[in-house]
Amino acid sequence: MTLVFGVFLLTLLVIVAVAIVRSTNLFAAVMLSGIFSLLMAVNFFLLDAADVALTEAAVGAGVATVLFLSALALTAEHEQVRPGGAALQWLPLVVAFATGGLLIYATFQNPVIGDPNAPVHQHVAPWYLENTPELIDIPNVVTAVLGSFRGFDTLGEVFVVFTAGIGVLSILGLRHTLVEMTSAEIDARQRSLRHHLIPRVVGRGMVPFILLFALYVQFHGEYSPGGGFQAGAIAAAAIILYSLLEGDDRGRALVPEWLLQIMVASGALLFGGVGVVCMLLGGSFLDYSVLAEVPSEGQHLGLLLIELGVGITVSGVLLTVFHAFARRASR
Amino acid sequence: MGVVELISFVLMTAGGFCVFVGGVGVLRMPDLYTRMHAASVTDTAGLFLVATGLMLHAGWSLPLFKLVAILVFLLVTSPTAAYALANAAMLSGHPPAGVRDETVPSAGRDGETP
Amino acid sequence: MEFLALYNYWVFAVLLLIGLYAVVAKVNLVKRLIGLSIFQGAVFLLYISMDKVEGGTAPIFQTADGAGVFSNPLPQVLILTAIVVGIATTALGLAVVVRIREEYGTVEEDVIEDMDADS
Amino acid sequence: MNLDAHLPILQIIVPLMTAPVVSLLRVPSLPWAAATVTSGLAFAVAVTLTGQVLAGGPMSYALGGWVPPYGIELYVDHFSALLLLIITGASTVALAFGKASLDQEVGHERAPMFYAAWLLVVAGLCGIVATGDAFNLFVFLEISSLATYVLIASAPDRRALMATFRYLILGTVGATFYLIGVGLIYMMTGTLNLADMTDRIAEVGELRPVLVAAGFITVGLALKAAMFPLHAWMPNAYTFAPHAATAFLAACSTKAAIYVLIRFDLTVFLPHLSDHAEQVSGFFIPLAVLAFLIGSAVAVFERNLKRMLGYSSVAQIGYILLGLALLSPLALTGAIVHLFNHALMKSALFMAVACLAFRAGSVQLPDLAGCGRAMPLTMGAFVLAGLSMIGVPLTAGFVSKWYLILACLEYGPLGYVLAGGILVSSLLAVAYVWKVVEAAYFQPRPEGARELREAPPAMLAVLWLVALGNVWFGIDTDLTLGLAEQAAATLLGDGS
Amino acid sequence: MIFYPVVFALLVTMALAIVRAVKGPSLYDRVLAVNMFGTKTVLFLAVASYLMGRPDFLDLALAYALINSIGVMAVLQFFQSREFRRRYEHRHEAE
Repeated sequence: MTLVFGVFLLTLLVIVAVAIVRSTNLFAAVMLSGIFSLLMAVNFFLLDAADVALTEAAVGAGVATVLFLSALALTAEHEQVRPGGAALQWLPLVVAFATGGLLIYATFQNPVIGDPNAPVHQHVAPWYLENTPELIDIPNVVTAVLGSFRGFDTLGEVFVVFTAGIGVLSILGLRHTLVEMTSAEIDARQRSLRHHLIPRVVGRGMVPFILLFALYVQFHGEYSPGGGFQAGAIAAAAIILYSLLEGDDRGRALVPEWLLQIMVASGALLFGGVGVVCMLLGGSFLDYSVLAEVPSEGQHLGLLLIELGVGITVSGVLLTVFHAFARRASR
Repeated sequence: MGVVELISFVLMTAGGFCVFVGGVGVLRMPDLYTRMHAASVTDTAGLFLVATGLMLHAGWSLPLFKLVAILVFLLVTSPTAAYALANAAMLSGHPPAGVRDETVPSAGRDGETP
Repeated sequence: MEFLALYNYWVFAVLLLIGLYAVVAKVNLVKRLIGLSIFQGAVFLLYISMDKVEGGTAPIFQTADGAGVFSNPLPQVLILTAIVVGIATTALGLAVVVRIREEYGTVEEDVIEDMDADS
Repeated sequence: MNLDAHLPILQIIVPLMTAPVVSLLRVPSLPWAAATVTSGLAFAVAVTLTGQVLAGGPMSYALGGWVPPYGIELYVDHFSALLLLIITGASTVALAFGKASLDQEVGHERAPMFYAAWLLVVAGLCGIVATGDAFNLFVFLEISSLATYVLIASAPDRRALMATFRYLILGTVGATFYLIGVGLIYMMTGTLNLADMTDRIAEVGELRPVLVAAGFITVGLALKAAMFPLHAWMPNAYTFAPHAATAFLAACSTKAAIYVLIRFDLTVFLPHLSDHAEQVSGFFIPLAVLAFLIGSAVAVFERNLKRMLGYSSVAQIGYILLGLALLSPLALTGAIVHLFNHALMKSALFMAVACLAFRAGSVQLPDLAGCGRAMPLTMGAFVLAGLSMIGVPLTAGFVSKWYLILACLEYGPLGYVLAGGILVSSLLAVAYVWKVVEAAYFQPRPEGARELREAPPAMLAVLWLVALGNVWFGIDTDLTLGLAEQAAATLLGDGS
Repeated sequence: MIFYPVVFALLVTMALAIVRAVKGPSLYDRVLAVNMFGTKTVLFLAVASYLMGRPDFLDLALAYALINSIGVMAVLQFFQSREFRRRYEHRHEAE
């Protein structure tokens, strides 16, 4: 029966995607992207990917919408409509259809969805499922593969995030175009949503709970869906909520920029540092087993530390990016 | 099916009905404020019923607390969001249907830019 | 049910098609980035669709010995990474777009091309 | 701990882990110094690693102590060792060369981010080359791409932003295509490890998802490699990037994508997919010929010196692809040596351009008229590297072209046409190099133009080092040819 | 199965919300639709985690319940800053 639900939701997904591309209002497109992301997450959940659904929740519903809206506030809200511009363009259409057609052509020899005999479920994956209890000894196999078996990918992922952070800072953070505003206007912008009393009170009440939940996701990630990335995104979302309600200046007072920069760098360094320590103790890079007497305890310690590193860098980068956009708006 | 299960079923189905009515309201009501009304009133009721039904189903366990948390958070945030949205719409000069207000520039009434 | 067994892959292909069209055909830079995120979302769906095992559940053990049927954890791990890469790319792209708007006063690619051709 | 065994991972983590530290340095010039030292260290690692590979054969490194295919594996053989030398070498010389030029363009405020991004490009490219895992490769592809966008966007010209955006869109599409291909292969084989994939793909080599996957991977990487006709992003990206960064990126960023393309096509697909050999030849030969003819022809008419060299890179990538498409050991050797030699000549050429831009403040040919007399050493190095690009005997460019032409003649009747094409393209190269020489030496300095002086000695020293390298590797070909021949043999399956 | 009626109701309502989000007509309608879609998602995830026999995944529903409000606040802020920008541009045109 979940299959039928899945089909229904996937169909909605296609409808929303078409609506996004057709809409000339960018704000509407961003709102629809929010729905797209939620639908995507529900589909992931129905396909047994709880961790991925949680990530999509934190990223799609929380961070991506905020980023797109900040960018829209700084650019333009409408696509410029040209005479005849609304019509479909042929060359891109042909390219897109060729690509899509090729893939559909390929799918007819794909293994059926859910087929336990598909090659995907035969070779490497069962090994992870069989050996995780013994080698890593944690219930969440996704975390085990993410942090240990394929820990190097995750290291790379952290550095991708780090690159994006310093990139946005380098592109947006330093050179400024000054816009003259009256002091009343600057003041009004700084105040942000402070005069909306009800959202402010409710929102401020939410912030500690979101942070608490982020901590839970961070440290409970070995037993339930979650981990450093999701926790980092959720924690960043909490601070972003605070900044939205109280004004960007107070948000930055709460987590100052120098601290953010240190967070961005130190999380990545912590992850890499754990790997180097493993090397110094005689293992290979990221071989956490050497960190303690009992290999599985070493794995636990290693996972804890690297997830912490991931969480620190991710929340630092997301906040840096948010502030970089927000500061542009308040100039 | 035990009595608790039955009650749970009834509550959740009633919740589903409320949610559905809200959906129809959002689609069929004539203007923004009535739609918002339809959405938030039925949402709250539906949410309450569905969550209570699930709680009965869950029994005395850890998920029960998570359900309570979900319920409390949604009960607090959902009306807040509705209030904030209505407030923003009203302040920016988006008139309710049937209200003639000459101070609102007519260009702002139609289309995407209220 | 035979018809539905490959439905996910078709949706993947269609989403990819839609996203690619938006990326290639649109001239508004923000819209192209939105198209790019649909395009990447399609790939997430491809990977996650292949992880499902009939009758299985998410690969988080409920008992200590890990008994039971579980879906494949590996595509999930890969997509976790890919989602992060996607949001990083989007953030960087948006930053560039904001700077373009400041320098050129527009985010429509054809207008920008005209301005560059003049200078 | 035994450092030698850890060399493959050190190659990646030395630049990778220094990047966060560099991003925090706030003292002027310190980020540059740290990046240069780190890059030099990475080059030292690459040299040692190459020595080990030459002595003891390919090296494998299991990350986290998990045996492949369950864990991620690093795999360094002759081919990857050569690429590692190119990447770290180009980065080190460009950094040592570019301090003054980069200070002028990037400024001190952004310097920590800029140099951190530079190190991330180095680490990303090294990761692409060293990893033996298809998905890990994607992660490093993205690190290097994102960092490259940052480098290009750091230039002062506003057109750099548009160039960055186009590169970002096309680069992401390319990387995503690659990811789709890997996903489809993973779906059919259940593994991500390249060596394991090669073994297991044999059973399913006839099936459509694998064939489509081969197509997606090829197109995605071709986009990343700026292969004709997917090169649209490249000339502008090179033109508007900071000059010293161009010298680095032009030398190695597309090379890594070509490396992956060669590796996938020859080791994973070629032995097991039906008709793959015909497809490769039939698809790549015409594109390669078009690339070097059209690329060179456009370069002749280009007045912006950097864009001219960008189109010349399109042509040079055409040569490399031709070497791949002919599928013979000789041709492949030529292609691999050309990877190295092209890096050598392009980094010298772009460094010379950076010197000119540093003094003249422009890279438009009319603005550079008469610069030959004012900056004799710079222009001398430019001419030397230009000769190497044309393929004059006793320069590095000659060696690789010679191999390619020999391979063409070996190929049969069509080969004569191909060899002719190479000669025509070389003549076009003479034309555009001559255009620069003519402007520099035979045209008077225009009225009211900026007074020119010779570039600073620090820049000139590095520039001449690389320019003379073009001669050195044109005469002493033991290292490059030795590695390339081994690599070609392994790739085509004769060596093992 | 005791969950099917509510699941069907939720799915249909999600579709209705999408119709409203696509139709608009005003921006506020779209925001309303997104917000409503968000609460439906929370409920759907909560019910689905029981439907699939993994009540420990209520974490996901909880995460959405917490994060959903941020989107609305971002939208509000967006409207407000747009208002300022409009006034600012208006003042410039007047000069």
